[in-house]
Amino acid sequence: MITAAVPERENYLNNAYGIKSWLLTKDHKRIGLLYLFTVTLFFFLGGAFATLIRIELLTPQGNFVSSETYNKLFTMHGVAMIFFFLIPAIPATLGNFFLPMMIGARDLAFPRINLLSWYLLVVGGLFSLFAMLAGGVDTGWTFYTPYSTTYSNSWVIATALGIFISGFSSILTGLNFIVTVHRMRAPGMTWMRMPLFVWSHYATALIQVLGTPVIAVTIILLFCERVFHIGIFDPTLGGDPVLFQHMFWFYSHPAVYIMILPAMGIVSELVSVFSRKAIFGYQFVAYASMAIAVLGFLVWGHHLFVATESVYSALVFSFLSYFVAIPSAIKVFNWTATLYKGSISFATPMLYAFGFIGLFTIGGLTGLFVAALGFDVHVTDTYFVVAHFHYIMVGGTIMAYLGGLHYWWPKITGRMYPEGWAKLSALIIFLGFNLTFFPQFILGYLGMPRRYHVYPDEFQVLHVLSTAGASVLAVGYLMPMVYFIWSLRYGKVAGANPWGATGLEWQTASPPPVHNFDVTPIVTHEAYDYSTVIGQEVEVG
Amino acid sequence: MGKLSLFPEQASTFAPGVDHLTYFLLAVAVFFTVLIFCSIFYLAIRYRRRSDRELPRVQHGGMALEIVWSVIPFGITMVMFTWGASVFFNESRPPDNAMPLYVVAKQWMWKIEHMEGQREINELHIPLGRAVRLTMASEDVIHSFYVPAFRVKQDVVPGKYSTIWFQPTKPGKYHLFCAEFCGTRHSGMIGWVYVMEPQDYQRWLSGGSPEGTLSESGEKLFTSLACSNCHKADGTGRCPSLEGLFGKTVQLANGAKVVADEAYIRESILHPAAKIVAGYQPVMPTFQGLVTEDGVLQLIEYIKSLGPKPVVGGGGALGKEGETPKSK
Amino acid sequence: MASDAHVPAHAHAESPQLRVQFDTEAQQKDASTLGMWLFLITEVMFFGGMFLVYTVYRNAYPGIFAIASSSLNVYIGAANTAVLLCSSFTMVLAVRAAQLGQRNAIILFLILTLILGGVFLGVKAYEWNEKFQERHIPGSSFHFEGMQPDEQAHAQLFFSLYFAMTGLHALHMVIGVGMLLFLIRQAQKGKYSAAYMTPVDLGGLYWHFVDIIWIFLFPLLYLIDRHLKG
Amino acid sequence: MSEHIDSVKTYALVFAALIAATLGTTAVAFVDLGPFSVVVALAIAVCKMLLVALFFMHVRHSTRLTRLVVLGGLLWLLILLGITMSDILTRNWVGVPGR
Repeated sequence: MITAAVPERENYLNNAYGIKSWLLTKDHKRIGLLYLFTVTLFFFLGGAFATLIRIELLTPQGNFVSSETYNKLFTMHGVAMIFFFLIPAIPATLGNFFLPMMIGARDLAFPRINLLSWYLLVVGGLFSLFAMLAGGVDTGWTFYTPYSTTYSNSWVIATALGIFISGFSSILTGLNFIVTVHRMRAPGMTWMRMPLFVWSHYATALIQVLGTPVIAVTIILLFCERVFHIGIFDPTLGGDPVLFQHMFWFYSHPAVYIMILPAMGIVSELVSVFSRKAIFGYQFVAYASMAIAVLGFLVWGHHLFVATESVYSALVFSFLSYFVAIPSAIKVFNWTATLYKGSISFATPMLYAFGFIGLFTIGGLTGLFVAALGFDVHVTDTYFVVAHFHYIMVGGTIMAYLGGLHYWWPKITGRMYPEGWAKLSALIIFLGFNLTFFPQFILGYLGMPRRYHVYPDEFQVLHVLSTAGASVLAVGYLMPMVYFIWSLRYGKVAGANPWGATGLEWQTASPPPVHNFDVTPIVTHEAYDYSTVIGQEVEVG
Repeated sequence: MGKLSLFPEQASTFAPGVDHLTYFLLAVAVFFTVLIFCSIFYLAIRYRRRSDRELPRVQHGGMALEIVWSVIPFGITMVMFTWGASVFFNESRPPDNAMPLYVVAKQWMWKIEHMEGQREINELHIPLGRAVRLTMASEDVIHSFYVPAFRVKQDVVPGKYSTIWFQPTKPGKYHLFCAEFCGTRHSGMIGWVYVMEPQDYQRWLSGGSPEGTLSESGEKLFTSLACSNCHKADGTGRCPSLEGLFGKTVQLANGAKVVADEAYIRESILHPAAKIVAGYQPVMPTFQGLVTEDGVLQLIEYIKSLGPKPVVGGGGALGKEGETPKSK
Repeated sequence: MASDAHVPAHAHAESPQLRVQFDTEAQQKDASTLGMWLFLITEVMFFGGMFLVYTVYRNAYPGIFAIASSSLNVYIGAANTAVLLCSSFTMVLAVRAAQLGQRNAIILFLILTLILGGVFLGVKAYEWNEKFQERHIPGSSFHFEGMQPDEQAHAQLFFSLYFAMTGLHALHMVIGVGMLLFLIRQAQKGKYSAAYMTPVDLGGLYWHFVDIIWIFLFPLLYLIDRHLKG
Repeated sequence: MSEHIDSVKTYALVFAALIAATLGTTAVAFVDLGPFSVVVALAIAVCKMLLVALFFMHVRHSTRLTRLVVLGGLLWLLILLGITMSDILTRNWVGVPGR
């Protein structure tokens, strides 16, 4: 009834129909949606594993599933969430969709490679999915040797191959982004005029390109050792299992920044748009992204403090780890300062941004805890670490991802989401999240090791609280799923720029035309200059 | 459901130090969390949008402000680093007079061997107030020795020794966990650490050790593996004498020097060709697969007992008979 | 920079090679070259992981690595290195021919490169076969004459790395051969000219990169303390 | 962007240098230089790499961005090797096994 009258303008969604028009598309926007669909599947798959884990942990006796099953559940939760949800989530969906638009390009530099990346993720995902259905894998997502190479009787190879293949998806996405940012910017789009979302994706792409190949070769060596028993990391042949950990974390620690940097980019956009004010200290926020990307490569050894790493090495890694804290702190302070004398709207994306800043602050500060050597010895491999990284990954990345999804939903689909429901779900997610993960900090400090199927009685109260929180969180996550789908048909039709935002993506129709812009935009202003959109200036405060 | 507490028990000399560090970290974290939460609440409500046409003034970032909020947090983090590092450094170096114990981890149990010959599985009895040093080996995958009440944790990696030490300060029964995922029954690889009053410990020790002290077991093994055929005490054998070896610096055939510590002896038993003593031929076969990690530890203890220095310094009143070096 | 706001969004019909997302051919070439270099950097990190493992184990077992290395035929290795360098030389001449728009020369030099690459792979296969016969293949049947059983394990580590490194290098060569076949075919169709030769250029970058990897593999694998053998 | 087309002579000289370096590194391997034999072998390999990169891969004529990419890649390789080795080489410095 809302849709009827006006004949629809041609856009990227209605210019072609049929399954082939999607599976063979080279349009970055359609590929972004393919990714959205894929990672959402993996999100709910990983979520289902998490649910089973939380149910099991309601009682200390381990009487819901067997040990084997439990070990597989937390492994597959980790694999699905990290490699097939968190890493591609923001860059490959929202980044793919909006990075070219934000710099005024018609597409990414290599659209066919972009499509190939998606296929690689799908193929990698199928491998891992096959492993999960065929019997699962029980090594933990970290695949530490020699357990993974010699002792595990589960589907290590299929899972590892899946991760290997999806790694190339990540590499190619990063490569595409870097070239696009260097070579495809519209006239006038200087580096210092780029939206911070683009900056953070550029930094992310650097990590993807420089880090991912190392996990690829590590997996190849793991594969050779498990299949041919040639003993690269095998201690009985004089190999060094800790070397595997070095190589694994050389990628997997920076990978944490692959997950959080794009989220920071989204939050920078949201805070600016919904304060209607240029981000405070734009250059500092931009350079902070780059600093995090570079410094993130120097700190991986802080995962090895008790893994027989040398004492001196541990000291250096602890020292360097604190350097990453500074650019992160700069970002948080600048976001907060942007609010000062702004014009703050409480639209749903902004609520998510607030949630992000708060939870990321807690996650980041507890990161300082675990970087302190004496403290880390006690809490590493306990629930404290689990809580810490869930505050970053779930409280940070997923909050920002949902915020970004709400923010750009009108641009992607041309429809508004229902504001009331969205606010409610944001609130539920925030409360459910804290109830789930805050008790885990205490559990960890009390000494509850992670990956425990059966645990001592005294930890039960906190586990029950955590499981209660998880059920709230699950409701919170299902709600957007429902109302987003609902809005596709019944949502209010969105204009080109419903938020009064300045980004180039808002200067074109919603949904955008096939090549994004009818006329290549020419950029004459800094990012976040709201006088171009709002017109008159009114003193606030 | 057991009782809920917010802080774990403090039962070692490390625990108060780690907890003090925690209080500091917690104070900083609470301060900044409250600061950020309150600022957001206050600013968001104070400057809420009142009209859709509102356009705030452009503010240019302040260099001074950026420097302030980079430098101050950096200073605080450096305090964290230094404090954490000093706690860690203490945890790394066992005192010379620490009581040695051996731990072999395997799927899914902790095997503990006392010098006096007592063996325990998933239980560790130690005397109150005495520094204890564990030398740990793994027979299969990576495990991690973790006693929350002592605030200590150390991975046990197959193929090499790792060390952990602590000094209990409170009698009682404390959790021992495996903290590194090690397979199906990882969560079953748990046990108890019993900290006993010295006299109780003495009584427990004398409760019987059917197989003699650890070094006696090592000696039996040494003989049964025919090591003594070549490693003759007077140095006339085809292989170097082991008398007085432990703790000494050994000159190797390739010109390098190495201190004869646990790791060196273990390597020499399992990979004899890796480090050849100057003046000898690489004739020793490997004992990999012939000796278990327990056996290697017994052999090491036997070699230690051959001197030159007493195995345990500052002996005190405890466990004398096991610690007196054999004189042969 | 506010000249006329009417840069048409679809001004690319004139040149068949210009893709829709680019404005000019120079932009397209720049983008492709940058993309190739970034790809090569990922390759550096990929092989870098293996160089790391090599460094760690050579540092741990220098003597055994020297003995194991001396079982490789250094003359064959050196000759094969020369073959590969030759192929790089012919490749760069092919690129040069493309820059000058000499179509026949492109084809000629690409074919020469292809042949030399094939020779390299053939020699490699011969060497592997030799190793296979000597039972130097890592695994349960591995055996290296004149070594203590525990040294066998460390020698096996050397050969694990030897096969992993040369194997992945050879895989890159095979991919390179496929790429050359594609380039030759396109060149025969007359696709490349002085104005448009990006694929040849990029193919050259890849081929030289694979050459550089071998430049490091050769001394690291074949030339450890050769003097010991006398 | 102007293409630089090097002469065949340049390429031939570079090629000759590469072959000479290959022969050199092989010959030097048979000389006992103690710990320096690795250093020499790697130094020659680095020289060969530079020749190939600068001339055959045209880094000599390329943009600053390309050079930055190359240097960045090498720097990251050094980070991977250097920092990992800094752990491996300092193990047991405190004289406590596993530390």
